[in-house]
Amino acid sequence: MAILADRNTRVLVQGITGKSGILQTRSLIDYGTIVTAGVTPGKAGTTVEGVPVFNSAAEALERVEANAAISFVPPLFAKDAAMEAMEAGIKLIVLTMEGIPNHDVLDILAYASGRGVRVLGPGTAGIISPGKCKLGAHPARMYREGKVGVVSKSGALSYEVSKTLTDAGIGQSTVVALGGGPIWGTTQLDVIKLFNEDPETEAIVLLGEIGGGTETAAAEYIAGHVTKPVVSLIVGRAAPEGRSLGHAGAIIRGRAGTAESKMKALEEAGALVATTPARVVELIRKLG
Amino acid sequence: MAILADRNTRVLVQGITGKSGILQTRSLIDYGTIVTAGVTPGKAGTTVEGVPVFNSAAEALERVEANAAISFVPPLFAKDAAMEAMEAGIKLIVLTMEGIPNHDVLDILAYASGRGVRVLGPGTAGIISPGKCKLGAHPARMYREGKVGVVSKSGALSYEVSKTLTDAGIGQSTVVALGGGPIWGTTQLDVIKLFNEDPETEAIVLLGEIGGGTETAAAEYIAGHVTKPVVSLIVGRAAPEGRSLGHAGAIIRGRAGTAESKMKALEEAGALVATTPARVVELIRKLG
Amino acid sequence: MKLYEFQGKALFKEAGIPVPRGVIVTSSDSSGLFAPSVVKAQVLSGGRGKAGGVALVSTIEEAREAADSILAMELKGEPVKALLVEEKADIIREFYLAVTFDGEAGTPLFMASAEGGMDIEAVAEKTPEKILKLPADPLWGVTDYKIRALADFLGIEDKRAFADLVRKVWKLFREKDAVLVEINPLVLTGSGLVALDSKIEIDDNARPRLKALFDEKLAEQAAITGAVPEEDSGTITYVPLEGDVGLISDGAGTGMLSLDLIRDMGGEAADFCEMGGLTSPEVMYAAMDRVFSDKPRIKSLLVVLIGGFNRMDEMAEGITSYVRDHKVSIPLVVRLCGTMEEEGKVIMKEAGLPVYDDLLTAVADAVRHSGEGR
Amino acid sequence: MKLYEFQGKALFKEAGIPVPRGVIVTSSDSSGLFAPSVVKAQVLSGGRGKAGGVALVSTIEEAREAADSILAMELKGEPVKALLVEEKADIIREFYLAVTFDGEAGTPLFMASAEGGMDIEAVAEKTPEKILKLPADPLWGVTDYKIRALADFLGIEDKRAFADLVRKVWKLFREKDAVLVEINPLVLTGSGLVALDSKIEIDDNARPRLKALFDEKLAEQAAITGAVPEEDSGTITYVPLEGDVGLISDGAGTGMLSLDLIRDMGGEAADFCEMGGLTSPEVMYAAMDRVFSDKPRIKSLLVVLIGGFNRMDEMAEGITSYVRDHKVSIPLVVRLCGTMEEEGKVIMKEAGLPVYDDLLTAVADAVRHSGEGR
Repeated sequence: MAILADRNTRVLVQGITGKSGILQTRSLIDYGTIVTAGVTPGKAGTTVEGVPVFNSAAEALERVEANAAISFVPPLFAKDAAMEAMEAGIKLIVLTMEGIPNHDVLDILAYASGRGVRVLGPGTAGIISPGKCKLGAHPARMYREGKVGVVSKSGALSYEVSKTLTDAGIGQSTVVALGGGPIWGTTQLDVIKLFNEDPETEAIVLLGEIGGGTETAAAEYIAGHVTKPVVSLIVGRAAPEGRSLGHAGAIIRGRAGTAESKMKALEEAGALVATTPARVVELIRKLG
Repeated sequence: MAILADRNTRVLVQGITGKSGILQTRSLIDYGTIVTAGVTPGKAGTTVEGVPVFNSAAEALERVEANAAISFVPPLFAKDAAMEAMEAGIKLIVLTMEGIPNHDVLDILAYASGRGVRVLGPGTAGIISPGKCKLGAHPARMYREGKVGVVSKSGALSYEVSKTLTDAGIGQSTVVALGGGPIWGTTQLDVIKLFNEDPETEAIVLLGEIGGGTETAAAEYIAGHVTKPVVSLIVGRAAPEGRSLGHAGAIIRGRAGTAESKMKALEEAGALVATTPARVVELIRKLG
Repeated sequence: MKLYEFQGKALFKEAGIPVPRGVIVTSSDSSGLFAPSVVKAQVLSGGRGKAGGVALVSTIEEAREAADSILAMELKGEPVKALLVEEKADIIREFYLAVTFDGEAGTPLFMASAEGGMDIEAVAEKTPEKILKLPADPLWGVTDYKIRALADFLGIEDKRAFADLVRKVWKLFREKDAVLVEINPLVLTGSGLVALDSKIEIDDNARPRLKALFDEKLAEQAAITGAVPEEDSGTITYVPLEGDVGLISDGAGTGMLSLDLIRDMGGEAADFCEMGGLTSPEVMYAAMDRVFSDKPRIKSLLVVLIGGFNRMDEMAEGITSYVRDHKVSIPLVVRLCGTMEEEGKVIMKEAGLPVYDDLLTAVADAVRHSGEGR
Repeated sequence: MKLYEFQGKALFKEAGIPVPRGVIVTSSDSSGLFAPSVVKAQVLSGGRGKAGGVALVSTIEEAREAADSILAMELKGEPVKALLVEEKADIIREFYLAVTFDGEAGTPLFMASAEGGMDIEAVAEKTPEKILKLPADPLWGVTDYKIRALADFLGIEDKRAFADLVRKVWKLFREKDAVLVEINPLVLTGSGLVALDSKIEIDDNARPRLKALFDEKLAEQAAITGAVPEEDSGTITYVPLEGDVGLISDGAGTGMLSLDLIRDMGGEAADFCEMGGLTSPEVMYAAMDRVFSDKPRIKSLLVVLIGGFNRMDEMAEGITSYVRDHKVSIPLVVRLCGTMEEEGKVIMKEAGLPVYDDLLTAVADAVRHSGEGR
């Protein structure tokens, strides 16, 4: 099974004829992801890496099957593209771009919530279910098929920890990056719920960072509902107080958002707490 | 069971302190409907027929339980009240008032569809599940508990036919009036699907009228999916062509919307076709 | 409220939607006439072009002749009282563009066709694939991808100008509570897109919140037709018919059923008068007044009442006070049941008026009385 | 882009939100000074009242003195360069009103409190029940029932004026791509509601579509601070720190992890510089330039790269061209892996630069080098 993306995923690439669109489409196809269509207005009839390009998502879905969209559309056009995909019937949208105006993100999420659409991102590295489907930036070589589910706000941190796991011979069921912006469509909690219900996932790695309260919300859920072992790594212990370090979410808001408070909440919820990727591997190993 | 309203229905009355609100609340309670709260902004703390009044739906739902709302709010304020009820978590809204601006109705339906809310009306006489719950104008004495489901756009026509059934000793599972406006939240088709799945309903009476295509859409569904007997009565056979007779939907648009074309479509779909309420009773009787 | 072409175009102009320069004239002597121009009858019904209500003129003499001849016309029963005289457009292509709503789906709806200028209903019937119907979310409205879809379907190249126009049409639709904004034809000229005609209908339900607009447009209409601006008629629907059995009901469904039954029993209704499901003694009174004023020669009056939200005591009050105030000499057949039925029956009885319980019997008696009265 | 109070108030005024009459002055000699008045430091940070940045003055002499003294201040590191001199308001009640968004819930959020004028963060911490947080749908915005809920919570009687103000605040929030519109305090005076302060932040992501607004406001800010208007900085986040290990990463998560590991290993980072997940040789080059310009005395530079969307060949190009163009004399510790890793390693090797695979080893070496350099 894996979560969110698997062998049944059929991908529509929005903004497929741009530089990132072409490069990433190549990388998805190389991995074995089934890309059925691309969309760039005005480019219907062309192909990118063998994938047919359509003028609109609606047009694409009349001709091919797709159940997920990944968007490389420039930030100011991202909202229109996302709504187009949702209206055409897509139920999973991966927004890779950073820099989408926040009000546009709010609009996208409102539109999505009314239509039962899951939005990942914006600014996300996406999803990889090793050996099954790659729907995002994850560098293929750093992953191998297995039973550990990984969720992270940061893409790079998810690569880093997955690479360490893979190097140690520990595979992943699915690795999900949520995106670095101040607003997210899918939260840590959402993904942890999915991992908890996924029969192929046996342990969960939660990668968090300072700022905000989503890891604490996840901790509350873990304490009450999660039956699988959870290993966590919260970064930003050495970050200066009250300074924004990239992710707008990573601003310390009172004591609640410090690395310490999150590690404490997770520990109390029964999660194992690591401070380095190597330690994450050790803790996973100890689980058996 | 019955459909839409039953013994588990807990009703919030919006606009409870107005003339219609008071009269209808009395009539619902007299029938045995469980009315848990009323809302009129600025009237919190008072009661109407023993029902506590709150300033807002959100306030009401913090204090009491309710899973359906019936609105007697004046037309220009109906949209705000409906959105308030939906945001507070109500999943069934009965809009009794006529004269709500059409754009407001469009807004209400868009808001509802994004939240999985069923809207009945506007301009509807509502629902009665005889012996269980009355959520609308239906005059109690004209109904008795039984196994015939009745759906009608017109309230008065639903009373008329139900009264004829009741006088003949034939009871109803639920009677639903959809409302007379040019836009409806719930269609004949929606209700027929519910009746088809309701174990307490053994036969369905579809009351239709000239104009529009909803009876024809229902006929298509009946042909393909409905396993229960359907008896239909389409009014407006004697109506002059191209003249609006009250319901804005009742304008003949091409041949598709004539009484004859609808009767034909229903007959071909396997429904029994009557031209008077008395004949409806005869046909139901013949079913056994 | 349906608007005349010139009224719709005033709204277009205000909204920034390009229209040809034009003037309204009400006589062929008007100094406003000019040539070359297009002289167009201002009527609320459609199909005026086929009926000769539009003339292309090259000289001022032709303009006067056309004005004279069109002002003498009656189009679908509507006498022509005003003309819109407009500059000719250098038409390259003609489109159809409208926004309305699909009541059965419950959503706003764009409609577009490259077969503009034609009878769009004929296009819809014969070649429905030539009309694009695009539902819209009421709040999100016209997103860029919908505009691209419309432009692609119409084969419009200047997408920017088209997008601007579509957004303005949508804004007008929403802000003026329109139930229809139709441009047929929308034309492409050497200087861009121009709305060559306008058909706008404003939702009467929105009258209380668009009072100034209604007042202005109804006053303009009254100035042209000479009729007094229509009052907000409330919930009563009145349609005059050809027969002699007067008919009043408190629901469209039972009204139509009664109409059918009258015919089935050999009678013919004089009217269709429906009061809506939540009425009052005053509305009942007004409904009787409406029927008797318009159809003083009816042979019987059938009143079909079945009260849900409306109260039978109030209906009986309305009927009895009308009878008290006017000399009603024809048979009154009142079927009355439902909410507050007992109270209503008492009031009727005190006034010496009969009440029926069964609809079929009531209809039969009304039809019988109409036969007797002949 | 954070706006100064006076800039926010200009937007309020434009939006029809009442503000006190006021003038901007940049010296105590200004003819704009008047009394009685309130003299307020214009700074982007908060808490200026407690720090003495606001003075109530009764005479023009007091106004000059206050201006002199406040213009000599530095508030949270920010030198005061301008003052807003405003009429005093006859305050009856003070409220807090803001609209922002809740990133974790993904919705706009209204916040209101009757404890206006106070340190709202202290209120939030100590008596959270005194703040009403009301989520809003981005498109539906402030429906009437939400306005009633806010007014009831605040105990405001003139609901009509309040509704008007809240709708204008919402419109400003949406149309100006604001991430925060805060009025603290919003005051009730004898003549109605007045925004006595303003805190507005505009979304930098919206800069391309609000170019005129950004240009105008940044030019105003530059005129006051004397600094050149900031260029759109792209995706680079740069935060100077106190240590001597320079740090650049292509992700905030790995950047923070590296920061933690540097400290764990006994070092201290000189900065936090994060390039975002989709960068280019130019961004890599600019990031190195940023660190070396701001921190010329660092002892080593740790570059942590793990490529997903970004390409390691491009990163290597950026690094090697920076090294080619500048004399980099300190140890460069580059951990590079991911997309186009081989190509990147070849480029680094050709330039004679070492590459690391393992993060812990890289951090350890960078910290060691910084120790050696001391």
